[in-house]
Amino acid sequence: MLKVSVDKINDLFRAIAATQKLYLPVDTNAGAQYREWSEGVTMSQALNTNRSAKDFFFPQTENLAEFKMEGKKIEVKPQVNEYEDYVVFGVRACDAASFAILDRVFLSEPVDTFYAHRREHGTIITLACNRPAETCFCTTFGVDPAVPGGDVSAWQKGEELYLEAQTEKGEKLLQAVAGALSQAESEDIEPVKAAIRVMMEKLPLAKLSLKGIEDQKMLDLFYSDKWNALSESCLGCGTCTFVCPTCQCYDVRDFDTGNGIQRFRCWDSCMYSDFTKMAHGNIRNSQMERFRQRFMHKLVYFPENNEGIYSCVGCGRCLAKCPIHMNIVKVIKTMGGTENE
Amino acid sequence: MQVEETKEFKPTIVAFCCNWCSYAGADLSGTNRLNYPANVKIIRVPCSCRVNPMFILRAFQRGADGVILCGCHPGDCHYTTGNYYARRRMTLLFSMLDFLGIEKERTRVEWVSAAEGAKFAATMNDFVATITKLGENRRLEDIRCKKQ
Amino acid sequence: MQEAMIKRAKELLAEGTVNRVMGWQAGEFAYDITPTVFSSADELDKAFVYNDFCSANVSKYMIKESRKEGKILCFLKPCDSYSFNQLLAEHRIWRDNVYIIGIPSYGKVDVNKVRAKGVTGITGIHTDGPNVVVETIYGSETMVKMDVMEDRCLCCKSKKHMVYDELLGEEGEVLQSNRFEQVEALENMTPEERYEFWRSELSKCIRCNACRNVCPACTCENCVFDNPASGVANKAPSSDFEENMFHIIRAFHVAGRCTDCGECSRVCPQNIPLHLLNRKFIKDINELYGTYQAGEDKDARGPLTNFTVDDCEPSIVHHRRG
Amino acid sequence: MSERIDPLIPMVGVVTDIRVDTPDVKTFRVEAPEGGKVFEHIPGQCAMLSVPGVGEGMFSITSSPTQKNYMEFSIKKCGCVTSWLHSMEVGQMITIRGPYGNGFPVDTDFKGKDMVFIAGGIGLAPLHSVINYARDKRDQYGTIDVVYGSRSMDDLVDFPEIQNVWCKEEGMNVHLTIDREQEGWDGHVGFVPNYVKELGFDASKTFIICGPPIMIKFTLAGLTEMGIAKNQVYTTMELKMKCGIGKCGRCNIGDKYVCKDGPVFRCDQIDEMTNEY
Repeated sequence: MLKVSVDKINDLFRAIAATQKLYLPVDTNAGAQYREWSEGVTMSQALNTNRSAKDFFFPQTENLAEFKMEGKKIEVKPQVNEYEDYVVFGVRACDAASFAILDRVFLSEPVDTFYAHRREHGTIITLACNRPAETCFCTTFGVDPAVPGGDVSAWQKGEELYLEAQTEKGEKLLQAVAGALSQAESEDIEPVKAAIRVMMEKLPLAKLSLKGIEDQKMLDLFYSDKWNALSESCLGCGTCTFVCPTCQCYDVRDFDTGNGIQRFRCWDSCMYSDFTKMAHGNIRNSQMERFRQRFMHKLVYFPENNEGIYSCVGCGRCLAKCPIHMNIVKVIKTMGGTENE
Repeated sequence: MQVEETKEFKPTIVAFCCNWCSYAGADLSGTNRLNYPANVKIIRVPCSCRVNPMFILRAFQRGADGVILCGCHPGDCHYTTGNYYARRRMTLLFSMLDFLGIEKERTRVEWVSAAEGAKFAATMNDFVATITKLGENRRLEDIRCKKQ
Repeated sequence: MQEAMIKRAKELLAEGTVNRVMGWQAGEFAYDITPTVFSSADELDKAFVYNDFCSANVSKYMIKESRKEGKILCFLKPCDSYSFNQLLAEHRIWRDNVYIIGIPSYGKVDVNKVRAKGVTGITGIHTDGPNVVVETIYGSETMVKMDVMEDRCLCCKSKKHMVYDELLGEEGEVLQSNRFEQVEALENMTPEERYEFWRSELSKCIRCNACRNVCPACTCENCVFDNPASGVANKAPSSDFEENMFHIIRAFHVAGRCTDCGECSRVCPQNIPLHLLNRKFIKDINELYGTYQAGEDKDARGPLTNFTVDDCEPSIVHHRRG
Repeated sequence: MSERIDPLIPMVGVVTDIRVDTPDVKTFRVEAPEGGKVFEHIPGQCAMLSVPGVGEGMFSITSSPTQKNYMEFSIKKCGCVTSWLHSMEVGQMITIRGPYGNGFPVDTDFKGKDMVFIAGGIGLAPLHSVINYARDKRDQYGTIDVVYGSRSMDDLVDFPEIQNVWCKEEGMNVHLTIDREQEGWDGHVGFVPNYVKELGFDASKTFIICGPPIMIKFTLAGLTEMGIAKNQVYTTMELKMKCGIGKCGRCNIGDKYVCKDGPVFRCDQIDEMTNEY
């Protein structure tokens, strides 16, 4: 366990930024957003960033290849990216948990090389949540905000920031910046952890349980008539999908630049009407079907294929951002039959 | 040794011309052997009001440095009132582009009749000169469409 | 007001005037309210709310709902009634299938502004006269309502209903608002400053389409940006240009029809002040073609589907300001 | 073969032969630019073909893996990509990646079985590969029955091959049908599901169905009536796909991804799936 005084935190940032890029949450007029650190940049005190940290590994758009067309010939030029090491500071436990979920998709065979490279080059420093918000329900998914994970975990206690490496990568990083840190005892942060757990108990969603969902069969949930009322006022926008740390559906598209064809991939949303539209029809024609797909995927299909792990980490972004305030918590409660609790 | 770039900037101009007046005007300027720069690309449209704001933006995306819309003089529209609507639309669009900080000189509307070959050539020469002075379109370009 | 609304809704349901009620449903917390269709007195008792967080404009739902069997009761705030009237003008709503009750709005509270004051862990909020009292797991706080009101309500254009079958509460007046102040401020900047401003704002866009999908003026069956045949379909802003194009075209397409309800800015997850684009068009239309308020008169001709022979030339843009 | 970098990066294939099968179906032969197949596959698997700038689409590989020199795709003109493919000339390059999907269990469940293939219209395409595979390894499989129907005589895909090769082959029975009477047609007339019932197959056989959803539905019902267990019936599915590798998230039917867990499903599995297909 190492520590640094909060008023000297810039020394730590400086030491990290000396060798690689450092990103941390910064207050902007669009809430907290990850920005590159440079002298004078101060870290946001917000609980979480507006957009999730998935952008670091899975950017909203990225080029895959370029095609040069000449007569009947096609030349394929795969996109070659130069990847640099970087550090992300201040990732919360929920977002850190989301990386494991994204890994299951992108790092399973066949490996998505773009994602894999970005993942390898990034070192994640997490930060425990001293002041959780009412929208938090990460504990429902087994995330412990007092033990935030990542390559290095950090805790703030009064005017001190405590850091502890969790992985080899984290160990290496802390060794490299050892000059900015001093030794500390693991017991020092126990009160912080205890305090966080007390706060988590007090949250309005602390008792949210998935039992009601787990007890039902996939097909019963799928054919439930409750979906109609839940999805009734859904706008069919992609807000929930795009702010979600675990949503990873993408589209592959071509753009004619005039000098060739650029093939890129971009985030897509199952809430969009053209998500499954084919030349001869669409299998999910109504917003209800699309809405159902999103939540069935997170709460049923994904766990079915991944040893019971849900594709939600309880970060609460969709609760805060949905234009009509329909969200996964309401779905869990309604589908699980606990809407009045 | 470094060779100094002396390449002169030649803007790409897209001119949307209505079929009944301005396109004929362009034709006339040609038959009268009046010169206007070759970098003006004319796109013939049935009426000036056929031009959707999207056309203007797409022209910029695809490399235009200036876009000009030419139609019949107000009151002379082949379809009676088309250019009156175009006039309102373009006014509002140009104002919006200006609001977004895009140089307002890059867009223009001119009324050119079939008999005004000279006006067509003069307008184009003037517009090309303005854009040449203004330089390359940077604020409304699509970086992907730039030639490497 | 909430009690009066529930009472009246139940009466209308009981006497068979309507078979459904469009309203707002309470959520998990005090502020996360969902527009919902209620179909029984029980449901109304259980979850119907009307308070300072019912900010969603429900008029767009009437396109879909008015096409269903039977009549629906719809509560409209003054600014929603403008949107509703505009949709009537565009023949998008079947008026005969909607029973409208006009309700007052005293300005909606923006929970993001509450959060911006450092308040978190909100378990309850209620308005107490000019103040807002927030209960949190960390204690309770009182703040001045004006400080946490939605921006659009701070420059409210009208408290008057444009269309209704009956009114609950007192009818308000069209107000003198200062809603063009921000647009003017931008107009007074240099083009470079404006360009920087909009680039920094629009580059935040994640193309979630919330602005488009919530907009009561965006009612195309198939949006040009979703249609692969249009040549401009795109799902993500892949370049600065596409960010600009989406918002310019969207604002243009609703120009002259936008009632300035402000939903686009309210729902934007990235806090882009999208309403400024619409207000710019409204301001220009007012200045160049005479004052026009969309949604005011459903029989009026929209400024973009109208003209006079003496309209100004587009070159006026070159001579004005800057 | 060029080196693969990311699974989403395609390779180039050359169209070396185009055969017009029906008014709206063409069969394209695809080879690597240096000759030979672009990749190996098993019957029932698919490949992602694309025309850069137009789009990418998943197509089943029609040729049998026993065909060593090339792959073939029978493609019906339907949307943007297929229309473009139909406008191609020989020598045109396209991009191709794959193979995707599970394919038919030709080396396990199908081994030594009597097989009945039931196809409608372009649904013959994915079955074509298995049929020819079984023909080429005749000793490993039992009898082969093919029930194939189409709207009209002109819409029968690969009619010359069916008539000249399949019909003449020993141990192979081909039953053709068309929807309506037509001049020059002396074969069976009627819909496929009814024809299957008329023919009446032994319940011990393995059935492989592909065709329009409505045909599959009625054929399945017919087979069940005939006392055939659902775990003896296989079908192959198609949904919108973008990645082909189970990541882009759109071709799922319940928890199963058609591109990865399918496209071949046994009919008892389908009963446990949601009805989004």
